[in-house]
Amino acid sequence: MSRPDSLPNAVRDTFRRDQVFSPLRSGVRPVQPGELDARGKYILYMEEITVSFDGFKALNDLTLYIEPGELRCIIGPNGAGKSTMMDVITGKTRPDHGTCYFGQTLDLTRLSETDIATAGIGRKFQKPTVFPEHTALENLELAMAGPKGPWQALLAPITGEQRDWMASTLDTVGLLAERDRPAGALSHGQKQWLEIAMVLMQKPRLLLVDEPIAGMTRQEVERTGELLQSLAGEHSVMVVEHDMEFIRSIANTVTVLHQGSVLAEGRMQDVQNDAKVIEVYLGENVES
Amino acid sequence: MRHSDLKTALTDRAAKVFIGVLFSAVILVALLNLLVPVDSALHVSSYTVTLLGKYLCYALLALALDLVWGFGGILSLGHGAFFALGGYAMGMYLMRQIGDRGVYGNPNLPDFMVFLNWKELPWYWQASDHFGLTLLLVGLAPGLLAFVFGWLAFRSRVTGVYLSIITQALTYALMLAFFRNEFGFGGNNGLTDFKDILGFSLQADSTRVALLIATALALAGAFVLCRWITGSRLGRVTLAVRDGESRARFLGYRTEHYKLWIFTLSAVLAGIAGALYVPQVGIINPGEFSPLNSIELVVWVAVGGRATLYGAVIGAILVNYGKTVFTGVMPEAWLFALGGLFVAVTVFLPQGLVGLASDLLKRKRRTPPTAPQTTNKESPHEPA
Amino acid sequence: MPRVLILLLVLIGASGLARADLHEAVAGLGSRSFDDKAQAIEQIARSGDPQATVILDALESRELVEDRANQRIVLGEKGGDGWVLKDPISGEALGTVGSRDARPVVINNRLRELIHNLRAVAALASANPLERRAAASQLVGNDDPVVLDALRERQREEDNPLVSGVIDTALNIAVLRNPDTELAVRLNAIDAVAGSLEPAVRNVLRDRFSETDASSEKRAAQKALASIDARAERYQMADTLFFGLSLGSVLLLAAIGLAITFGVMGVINMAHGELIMLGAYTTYMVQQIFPQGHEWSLLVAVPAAFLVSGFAGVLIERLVIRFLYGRPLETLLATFGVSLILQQAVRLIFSPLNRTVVTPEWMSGALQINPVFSLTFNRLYIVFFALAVFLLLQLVLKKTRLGLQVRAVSQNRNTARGLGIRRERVNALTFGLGSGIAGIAGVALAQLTNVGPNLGQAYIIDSFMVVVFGGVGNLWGTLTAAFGLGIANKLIEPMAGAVLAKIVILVFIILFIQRKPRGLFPQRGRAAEE
Amino acid sequence: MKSKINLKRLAAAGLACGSLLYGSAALAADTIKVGVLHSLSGTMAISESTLKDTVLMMIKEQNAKGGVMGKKLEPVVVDPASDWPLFAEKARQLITQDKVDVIFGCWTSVSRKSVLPVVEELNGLLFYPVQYEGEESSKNVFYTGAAPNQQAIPAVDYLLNDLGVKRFVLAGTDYVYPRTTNKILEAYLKAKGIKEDDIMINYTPFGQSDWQSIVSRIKEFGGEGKKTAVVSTINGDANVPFYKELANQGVDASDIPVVAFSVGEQELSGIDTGPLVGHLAAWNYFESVYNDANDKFIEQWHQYIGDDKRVTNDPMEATYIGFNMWVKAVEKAKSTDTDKVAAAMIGMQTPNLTGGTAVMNKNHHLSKPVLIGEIQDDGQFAVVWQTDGLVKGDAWSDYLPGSKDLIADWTKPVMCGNYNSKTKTCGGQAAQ
Repeated sequence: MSRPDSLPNAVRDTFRRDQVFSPLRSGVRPVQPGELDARGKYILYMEEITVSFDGFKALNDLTLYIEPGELRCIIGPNGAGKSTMMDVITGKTRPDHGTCYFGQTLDLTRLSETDIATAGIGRKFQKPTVFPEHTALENLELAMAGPKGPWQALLAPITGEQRDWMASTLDTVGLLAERDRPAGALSHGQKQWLEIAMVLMQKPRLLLVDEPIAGMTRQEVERTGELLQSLAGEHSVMVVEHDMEFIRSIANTVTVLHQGSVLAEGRMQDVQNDAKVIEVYLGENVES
Repeated sequence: MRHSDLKTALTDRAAKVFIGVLFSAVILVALLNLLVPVDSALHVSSYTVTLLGKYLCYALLALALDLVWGFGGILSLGHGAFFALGGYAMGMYLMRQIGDRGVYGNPNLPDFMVFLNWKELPWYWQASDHFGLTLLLVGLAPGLLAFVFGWLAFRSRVTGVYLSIITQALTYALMLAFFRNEFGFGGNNGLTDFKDILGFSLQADSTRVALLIATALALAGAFVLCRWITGSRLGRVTLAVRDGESRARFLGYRTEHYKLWIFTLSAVLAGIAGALYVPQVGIINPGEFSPLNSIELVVWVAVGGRATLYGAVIGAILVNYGKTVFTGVMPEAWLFALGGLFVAVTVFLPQGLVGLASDLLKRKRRTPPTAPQTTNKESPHEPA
Repeated sequence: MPRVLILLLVLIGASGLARADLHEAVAGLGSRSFDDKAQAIEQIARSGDPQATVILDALESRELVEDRANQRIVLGEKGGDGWVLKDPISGEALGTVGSRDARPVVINNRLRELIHNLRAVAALASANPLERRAAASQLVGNDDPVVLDALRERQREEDNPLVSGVIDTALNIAVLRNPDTELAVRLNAIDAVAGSLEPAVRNVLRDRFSETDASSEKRAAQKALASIDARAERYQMADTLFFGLSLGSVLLLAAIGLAITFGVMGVINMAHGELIMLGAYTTYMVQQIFPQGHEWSLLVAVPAAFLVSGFAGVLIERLVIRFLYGRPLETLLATFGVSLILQQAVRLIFSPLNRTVVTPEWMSGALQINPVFSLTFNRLYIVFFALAVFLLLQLVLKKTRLGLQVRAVSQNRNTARGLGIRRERVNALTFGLGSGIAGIAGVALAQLTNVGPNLGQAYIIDSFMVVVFGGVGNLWGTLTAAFGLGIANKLIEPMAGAVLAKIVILVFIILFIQRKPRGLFPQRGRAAEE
Repeated sequence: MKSKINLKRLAAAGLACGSLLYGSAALAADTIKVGVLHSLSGTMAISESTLKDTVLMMIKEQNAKGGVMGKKLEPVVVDPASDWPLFAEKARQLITQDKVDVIFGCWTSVSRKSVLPVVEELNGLLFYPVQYEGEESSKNVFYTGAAPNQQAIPAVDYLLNDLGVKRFVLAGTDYVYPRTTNKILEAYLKAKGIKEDDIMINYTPFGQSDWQSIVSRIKEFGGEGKKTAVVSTINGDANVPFYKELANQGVDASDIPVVAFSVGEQELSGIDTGPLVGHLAAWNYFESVYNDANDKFIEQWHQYIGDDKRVTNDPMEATYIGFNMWVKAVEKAKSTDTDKVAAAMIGMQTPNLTGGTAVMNKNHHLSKPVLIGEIQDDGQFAVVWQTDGLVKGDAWSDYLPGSKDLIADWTKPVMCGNYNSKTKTCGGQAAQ
């Protein structure tokens, strides 16, 4: 049971502009699909991001850039801030300081999750989050890029083209046979795949993939690796993973997070030999 | 994957059965009431007609709640408020229909306003002289309240328990407000002593039967509408919002729009239920806003079974039938029965009676083929 | 003026009436007319007989009865199934009669006041300065010349400044009320009373202000009035604040148990109000068990109520809630069912009628700080009691093993299990703790309101509002919210009336939750956001 | 979806509906059925369940005497559960399904208003035993409780004349009974020369539990030099905290007496009355009234309920009178037919419990004595004043502008509940 941070803080919190009734907010309008301006060198700019929970700094002055089409792996021990970083990018958590831009114009710290998704960021969660009562196919239908308002949902039928697309995506992840099973009944690995398929249906520019291979068989792992690599180029992909072997098999550039900031960044073998990295993280893991 | 349009919703088998049962019951009752002589053993009294009408209103209300709770995952503890608002809108019309037949014989003002020394009709009563405007108001009043409330709440991402509690606060605040005589809705006594509707006497059997049929039509219409919506992509998104709101947001859905949409629609349906309820029971007063009523309503849906639509209807009718029987036969036991029902259903029957029935049916149907399979897979010692 | 006469006679202790007259006077109390009775009281007082005080005391405490069989007025004491009768003058026992065969002599407010004034005049001579002061206060504003004489006489001997201050005020009011006193004397009197907050002073000054022709007196009266009004207003503000604190403490008591069950465990316990009700009924039962112990039975009632409600809470947890963890909305429904069952059970066991809970002497009345500002004892104690319960709870949560486990479980259910905490036991005990505190709240509420089956319902919505407004899972938030809402309610009430005040507060909370969905002091961190 | 299952489920539901159609409508011709329509659960159970017991006690006694017209009385008890629409439904059930000949029931005005259209439509007979705001007279209802002129006006007269009160606080719960009573009193007080400034009106919600500010304002209002009294129409549960607050803030009956119209012996049984001695109540009956009829009634009650501590109160007396009158009227009319009984009721006399006789007037209201009692420390009232004779209940108040020309007269040729004596017409609703 925590004490209040102190009354003045609470008062200030209460009158924060960004939590005020939405109409009082200024300058925020829904993002339109295709609004992303990706002409710069990077597609994602995270600069000096700090997030703290009750005094604990989950992210501490984190700066990270992602290039278009890049496949970036993020590693780090538990509590290094990997998931929080993804939360910041997807709008789930607001940073206390720092800026986070998607492309040249979209300030992610001011956009809602919905807008961020519409702008072209897709996320696969650490724990597979599919809709258990919907069938695999319906899950894809839900994820499919396109107008997402209630009226369209009620009145616009699914076109044959869209059907084919869903089927082929299911096929890509090997779930075509399971198309009419409720997602809740799929195995853990299948759910992982289904979620990746859902992210694909969103046609994102940037994919955030959090621990994609947990619960997968060796074969599945291999296929996941291939899939991620094939996605890079057209999409930017950011993968968070613990499995060093997997990282090594797919990684081009690796970023090591530690205590909420970047400890090292570079090619896998460079990072692996970095003394600091070995000390905090790899030292114990590489052996095991 | 289905994408049901209105036509499939209508021809869908469940809808057919539902409408079939509903109308055969209602028409049977209507005929037995109107055509069979009073002293015949087959005569259905107008008491039963109004009672049935009341149950159907409750069923419609339960259906409305099932839409937001079962499909949208929004447990509203304030749906009684929308019901009551619709009821008041209709009650105001019926009040105006009294004309100069009130006890004070004032042609311009309802009795309670004469009594309070009001000189003229307040502006918000103006629409109630016209039946058409009243119908509009029946939908608009609860719809608008739900829209504004939902717009604020869903944008601010008030969810789960918090939402339930503030909806409760909403209906509680409305109850206190309507209790106030200055508010212009008759205070504690509410609106009563209605004479006729559209020129037909409310005390005539034929009017009662007509109201019953109107209620059945509304219920059937709402049922088809709800089937259509829940069968469409909108329904699937709503379910997705229920099961994983934040996931749905990450997929690019403005979940608050979906919730608002369904919440408002549900409020309008509740308002219609209220409007049909008032002429049949003959009174509307602030007691309808009582938080207790709204919670009881939730139990009807829970008893019947959530997210099935017909479960809500069955639950509402069964619980209220039970109430009618119990409060007559053993009044002291009614609260025990109701309380026990709350506990039993939530603890033992999370899917309600409908869920129980379908489990039983499933087991019956599937036992022979599945039994050997399970014994193969599972421990062979376990009894089947 | 007969009253003057009797007072005079009482004062000088004159005794001249024969016993026969006393007999006649006592018989006169049997009259149906209150005027006759007043006259009889005068006669009795005038008799100077030592029995006179006994008779008048009995009259006031309804122990002077009319024997319906022979219409005699006698002393009667309620005993067993009827009255034990005694002769009022000789004290001789007259046997017993059934409870409806004798009836108390009826007196009304006028007679009661007459007796009080008689007693007050006598009490001016008391050895206890507090009694003297109370007697003098009672006589403030009384312009009976005999009373004034008695006051003047007392004033000459009075050495206690407090008592003499009150007597001064009383005498000065009399001076101001007398139109024949000289201007200078009146101006002096105005000066002397200018600091007093007695309503009688204000009234007399107002009268002087409007009636006097002398401009100097008008000015003096106006000035004195202005200063009195200004002071009175300040005290009124303090009064309102106290009312707010007191309402806040009631809200705090009602909500704090919920802050545990809802805030820490995530259980929406709609039966919380009924657990409060159980506490209140426990208070009643304890008073039934110790019919003579009204003064201290509350001390027994507090732990008893904690145990009763706590035990009920543990039962509810074991029988219902443990099946529903992680499904807060379902706990809402199930516990609502439990609340209906508890209510109806109480209705069957104790009948739907309200039960009387006697307020002990030390909780009655008010701490009279001055004539316009007093703090009622029961409210005052409840404010302290609420704070004590709050602090105790903080202590339990911070310092005991249970508290540690509770916090561990509340923060992370799964990790706690990993740490070897027996979750089942902790859940049951936590729920029991929250419920027990609800029971304690019931003891306090029994002092303020009805003890009946509907007691709990009156508080359940308010309690939820407080917890949600304060921020779930945060006891300090609950404290702030309770007092904040209490004071806000009392500030709005004089302007808008009680009903609107309540609506305003509810609407405020609804809007506030839109703005800060997690209340005033939200729990932060990733865990809280899931 | 699994629509095959739906079919069966829905068919089952249909069956359940069907079983509703024919409820219990057995008709036993050798008994006279008496409907009892009082809440046994919910918020009003506290007051109403006592009246249910009273009716049952009276029926038992009557049956012991041989019933009515040689037929036994058979009570039909239903529970409208403090739910106002349910009152209407249950009334309809009693009359059409259970075929009762008379209903004793209702407490709150809203419950009566809810039942009223039903008994009028079905030509039933309702005995309503509670003091109420008046402004109503129905062909099918007999009002055996007090009208405002049988409670409020005499009480205020007592305050004005006997206590010399010059300032009045009219405090009530915000609903129709206090509103009407206070309006009548306001008009009456002004007619008696009390200035507007000397009348304070305050309304509180149902179940108000925090009276600090209001009592403090009453204290302040009463501290301005003029003798002040509170006229309380505060309802039910709110009274206990109100009186507790009065006692604690030291508002003594000799400074500011409170006269209440809704506080009787039963309400006091939930309060420690020690600090309230001297506050007043106005009723047509007090348990403490000494006479043989009352003694007998109390004893009978204690025996019936099996508890010597249970008190009696005014609505019980009203039930007693209403029941006895109905029995006499049935015997006089030699029928239980509503119209015949209603005609026989008018002019009917039965003894009341305060040593006099109750008379049913043409307006379906009773003539009753008015008593004022002071609260005693044993939870009883001591009568300090009473009217010399009987006061005739007024259906329509003379002090309200809307109703001063209205009268109710249910005898020929008027036969109207709201007859305008100026225009000589019968108001809309009751037109025959």
